[in-house]
Amino acid sequence: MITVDMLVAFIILVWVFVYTVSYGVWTWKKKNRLGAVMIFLLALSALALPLYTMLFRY
Amino acid sequence: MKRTAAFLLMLAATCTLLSGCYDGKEIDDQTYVIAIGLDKGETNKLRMTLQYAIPLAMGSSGVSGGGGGGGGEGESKSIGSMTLECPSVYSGLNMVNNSVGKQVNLSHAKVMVFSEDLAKDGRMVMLTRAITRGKEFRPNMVVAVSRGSAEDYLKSIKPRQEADPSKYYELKFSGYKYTGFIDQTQLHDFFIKEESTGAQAVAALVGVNTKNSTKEFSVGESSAPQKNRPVPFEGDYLAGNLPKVGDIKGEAMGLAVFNGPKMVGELDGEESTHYLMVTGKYGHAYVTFPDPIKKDFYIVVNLKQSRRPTYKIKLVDGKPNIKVEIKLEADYMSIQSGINYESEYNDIFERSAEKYLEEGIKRLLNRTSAEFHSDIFGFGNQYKSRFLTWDQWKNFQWLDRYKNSTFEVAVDVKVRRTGLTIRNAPIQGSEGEVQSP
Amino acid sequence: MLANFRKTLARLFTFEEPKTKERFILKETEEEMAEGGQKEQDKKVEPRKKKNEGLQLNKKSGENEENKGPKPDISKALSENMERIKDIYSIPTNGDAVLREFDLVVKNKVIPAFMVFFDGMTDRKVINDDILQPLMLLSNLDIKSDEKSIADYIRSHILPHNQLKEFKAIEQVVQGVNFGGCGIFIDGVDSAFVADVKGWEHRAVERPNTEQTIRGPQEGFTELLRANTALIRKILNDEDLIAESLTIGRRSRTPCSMMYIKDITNDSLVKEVRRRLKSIKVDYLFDSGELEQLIEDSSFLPVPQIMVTERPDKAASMLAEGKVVVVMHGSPFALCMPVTNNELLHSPEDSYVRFPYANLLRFVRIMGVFLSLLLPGLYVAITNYHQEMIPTSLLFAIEASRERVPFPSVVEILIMEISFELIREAGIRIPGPIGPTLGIIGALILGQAAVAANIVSPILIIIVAVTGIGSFAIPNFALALGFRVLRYAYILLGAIAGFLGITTGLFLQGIWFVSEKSFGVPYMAPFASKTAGGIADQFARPPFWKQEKRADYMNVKDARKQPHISRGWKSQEGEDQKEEDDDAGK
Amino acid sequence: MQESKIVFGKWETAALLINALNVQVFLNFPRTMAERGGTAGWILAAYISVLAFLLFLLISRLYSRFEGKDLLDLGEYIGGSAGRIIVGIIILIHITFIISIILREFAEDMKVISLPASPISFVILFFLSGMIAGAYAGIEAIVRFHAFIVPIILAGYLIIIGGVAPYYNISNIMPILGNGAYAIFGSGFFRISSFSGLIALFLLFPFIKTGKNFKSAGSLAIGISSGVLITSALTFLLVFPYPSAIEGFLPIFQLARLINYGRFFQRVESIFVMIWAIAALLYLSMGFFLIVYVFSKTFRLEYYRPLIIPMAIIVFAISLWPKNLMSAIAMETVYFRSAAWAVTFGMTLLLLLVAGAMKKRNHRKEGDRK
Repeated sequence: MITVDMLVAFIILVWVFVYTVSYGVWTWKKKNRLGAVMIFLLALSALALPLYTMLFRY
Repeated sequence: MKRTAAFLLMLAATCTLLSGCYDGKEIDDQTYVIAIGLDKGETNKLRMTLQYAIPLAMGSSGVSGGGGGGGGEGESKSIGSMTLECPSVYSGLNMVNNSVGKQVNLSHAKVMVFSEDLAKDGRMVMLTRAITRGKEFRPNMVVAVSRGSAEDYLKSIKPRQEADPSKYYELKFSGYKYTGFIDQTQLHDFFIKEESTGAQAVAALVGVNTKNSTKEFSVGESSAPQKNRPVPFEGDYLAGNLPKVGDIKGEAMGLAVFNGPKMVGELDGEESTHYLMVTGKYGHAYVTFPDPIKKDFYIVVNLKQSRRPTYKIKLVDGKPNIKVEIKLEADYMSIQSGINYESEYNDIFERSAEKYLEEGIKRLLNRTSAEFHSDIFGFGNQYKSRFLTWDQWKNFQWLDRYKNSTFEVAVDVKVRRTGLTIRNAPIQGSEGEVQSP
Repeated sequence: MLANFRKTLARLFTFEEPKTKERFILKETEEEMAEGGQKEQDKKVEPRKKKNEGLQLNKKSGENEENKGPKPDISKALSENMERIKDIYSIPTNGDAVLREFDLVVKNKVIPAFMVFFDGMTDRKVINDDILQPLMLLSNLDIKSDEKSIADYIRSHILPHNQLKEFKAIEQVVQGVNFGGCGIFIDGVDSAFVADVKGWEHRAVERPNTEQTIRGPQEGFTELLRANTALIRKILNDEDLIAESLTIGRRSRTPCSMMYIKDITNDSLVKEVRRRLKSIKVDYLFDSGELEQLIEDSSFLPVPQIMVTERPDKAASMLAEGKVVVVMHGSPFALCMPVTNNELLHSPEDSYVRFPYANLLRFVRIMGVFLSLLLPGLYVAITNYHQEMIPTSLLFAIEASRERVPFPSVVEILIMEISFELIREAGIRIPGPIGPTLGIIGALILGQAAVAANIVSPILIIIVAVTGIGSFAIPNFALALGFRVLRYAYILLGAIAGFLGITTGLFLQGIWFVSEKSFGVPYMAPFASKTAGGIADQFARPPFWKQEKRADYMNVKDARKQPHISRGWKSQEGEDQKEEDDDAGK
Repeated sequence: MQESKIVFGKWETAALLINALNVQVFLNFPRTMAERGGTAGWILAAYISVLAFLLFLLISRLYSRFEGKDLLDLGEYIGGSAGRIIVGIIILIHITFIISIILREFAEDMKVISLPASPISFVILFFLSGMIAGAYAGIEAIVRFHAFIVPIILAGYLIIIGGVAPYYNISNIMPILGNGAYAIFGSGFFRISSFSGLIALFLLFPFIKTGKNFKSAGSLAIGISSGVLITSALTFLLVFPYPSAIEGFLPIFQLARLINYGRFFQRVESIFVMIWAIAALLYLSMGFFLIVYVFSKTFRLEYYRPLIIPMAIIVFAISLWPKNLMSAIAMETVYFRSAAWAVTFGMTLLLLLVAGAMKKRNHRKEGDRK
């Protein structure tokens, strides 16, 4: 079941994801490949972990 | 900047969605229970009596109406009560909430009274253990055992001097500091002693005095006959037995003694005083002593505990031998015989008072070990320091050994002050000096 | 439009490299860096610093820029100048601009001249007696000397006025005239004189209105720049006190004075204040309140980062502590910077009364801050979440008094707080004679009637009243305003989550305040980023003779205010001497 | 990192560490001590304090040759980038889990104490907002705020343990050796994890600069916190006799509930809620900053601030993992309080020893070359 606050939370999550990825892209352009990859991972987990908790644990 | 602002906005949005002041409850949306009484139920496990305050009737603040004060004969409008039968305390609260408009809140409950039969079959201890989990029950709430039903006791309380009924309970149960007839047995203490391996619990004893006229008074109700006293002293009563009539029927006097989960006996007022002296919690009180020179006369002193008592415990043939030393101070309050105890016979009085107290205390100590098998004084906790590890102590089984204990008591009484009188002059009459009869 | 929108969207969602700004940090002075101690002799060794031009008090704003000012553009032809002046001041239309033509005789030559000034801003008598009269009459006298130019001759012989300046640029003349000067143009001279004949109406020195003390000087600043600087100088009497002149405002050219004590104040601080003041580009400035907002570090921090004072003695003591004071023409409030949160709680009276009482005052004030900030929030939190905390009798009293009130306690307290703010605001705006009636209305309507009508509970009136009193106990008006704003946040937080909400609020506020700086000094200075003597000297107050050092966080050049033994009579004379020597030798 | 210009003094560092080490007192440190040591829980606390102090002395001696270097720099010294990244990831995982679990525990405690009807995520959000604000403001603000607040927290703590003085009963801590010498001095050794908060010091060395400050701040912090830890265990055991002591949850709260002086001054435990909420906020924001800082330093990122929000979301999600309060407590006590020493002390010592040996060898090589 999707409620309004879940929707808001989802929007925030997507926003944070996009923002973090853009920081990763910026880092990539600065020739810090490893750092960029780690930021992408971070962004992914910041999206996936709460979604997992939201959808399956509760 | 824009981004931060937008993020904050979003966060605020989630917060408002999430929030809603989940726990906020207005004071005036709740009713505050000040005393809880628990009895054995007829149709269910428990019969619970809740006594709650009705602040509007207290006539406080500038609020008009309510009327306060006035009230009918013997009726106090500032408290209401409700009795119901329920399977457990919390389910009972739920049931009460169906009829009381405001939500019941226990965080200001001052006293919890259990009926004697609940205490005797061990249910009381189970119940107290169960409720300590709840945050609303305060650890310094007083736990008391009622002789007879707790419901009757709570219904008999109609405080009229106190605008705020909770004050009645608070003052009454801290009164042991100047009466010595009960102990302020807080839930925390009770609970800890129940689980302790070196002490057993007591609880204050309360009761309802049913006498309606002075004609109903009788010596037989007191414990004086067992103590071979022609006339009962002030401490020779249990709650509910006092020869007294008046507005306030509820009384608190004496202690209920527990052995493990079960209540095994009662101590009367005098024994409670002795209990307090042995444990060192005795404050000060008026105590009556028989006159050592002239029989049938009494000397009343204001007795104080000057130092904490000391204990010497040793093991004789596996049996504990316990030596208690108690130091007391006294001020003369009244000397009926007119003998000059202040100056000439002070020593005589002191020795006789010491002997009198020693006998009483020894009687109490023997009673606890032989009759109750219950170390309510916590001698075990004193003896604990002889052991190095917990397992050794536990295997020693103190509580089991206590019933074989022998006791020695040494009381030291020192008269310090004599009140306003420093010596008695004889009374003059037509026959010259009148010797006291 | 669409592109713009996309750009905004992109900025919202993506990372941008932040622009790194170097934050100004108050650096330690060289001596302090080299060695902790401070030398008493510094004063004598001083002039290693670059020469300061601002030494004289009576120095006009224009002079500073005289050398590098605009090119000389005053023509030798008087008519040309007159045309330009008329053009600049729109003379026939402009009623208060006076242009007076006259002739003067120099060395038997009749020279036409004119003067321009604003009626009302100038002193008529001075113009008549000291300018017009000598020019028109005395110029006939035979003077035995042979000056080369007429201008020099006039300046050195004819005009007996004490403040006379000569400008080559018409712009500077106009400035002088705008500021109450009298411009004199003479035919054949390619420069003009500006005589200072200011004579506008102004308030005399009065008692300070907003910061009253029982003990201590009773003078307050006025709207005149020079009077204000003089009031400060009168107290300090120190030749090292510098009053640097600056003008702010592209159109208003408001004169300001930046004051500091040369051998106490940290140079980098002076430089930073000067930099900020000079960089300001606005048209007009009306009060130092506007100037404050232009130079403060953070506009969003609810509490002031610059101390505003109406008292010359306070400003002087700030200077003596090594701070910079900016006085602006037209404002009776001087700005002292930097300032810490703690110092805003100090009142000048703290130093004037004896120390036990001063400490009591300080303590009471801290209580005032806590009450005004937290009390309503705590009330809401306790009554909604932590009822067990209230003593039982009080609880029942509150319950009884709230029983007939229809609102939740948050709404109740907001109603009262807002009406209290209304009374306060109305009380300031209300015309003088009916002022007292407002008090009656407030007390009667809100105190009595609201309770009688069961709109609020009586206990709440007490809460709001105590809060109000608490906020009045804060000596700095702006600080009290800041806390008044924050109070509402605490009410809401207390209503949402009780003590947890309030604690989170305190934490956020703390982190915020702690990370702020006022002119390079940490805002919570003596406590957060702990400095020596924070509690003893700054928070509490030791006896006056024990206040030996200036605040550590100011990084002043001369840390010592007084020698270790400041009361000579207490010790033997010889010892005294020795002590001083020791200090010097350190 | 532009932050490395920031230097803070001895007291600030010590305050940070004091809070980091003592925050567990508000959770269940006294209870775990009682559980392990029985009536001698306080001796156990004293024992691990002494051990921690000795270990710290050893570490600070070894550290003297690497002044101003944190663990990541040491890792880099030993194994280049790879070394730094390995060390960084270990520390990251360690701190992230500790912070998440402690966040959950504090939120659960708060919920039990004063907000029983609120959902747990609502309570966590309050703490999370503090953490985010703290990390945004940076280590300088966090440290300064510590210097300001820690004395207040200590004062509040002293009021609690002083306020329950009427309930003290010396016989409660008898028999003196409690669960026996082995339980205290043998298996009790691993309780040294209680001092695992010291890792903050090893990570913040670049901000402290001098080895002298490092040593004195560390010693001061260990001194004061061992005082607090010992008194907390001692007071708790003095008031609650041994078998009852291990029943209760939130020991210090239980103590605060008992405080009563007269009819007026009682039931004040809610005031102390403020003290431990602010201690928790300080600790969490410090730990959270470390997470973000270590992440950005490990991967040589230029800015750490963009990482705050995603990292906060991750911490939030992890903190919701434990199914209930009991499993959160179990995770804290079992995993981290008994294994955390391996990271704080074990890894640090290992790194220092290897780096020291390498330095010596390099030195000798250089000498040979000469």
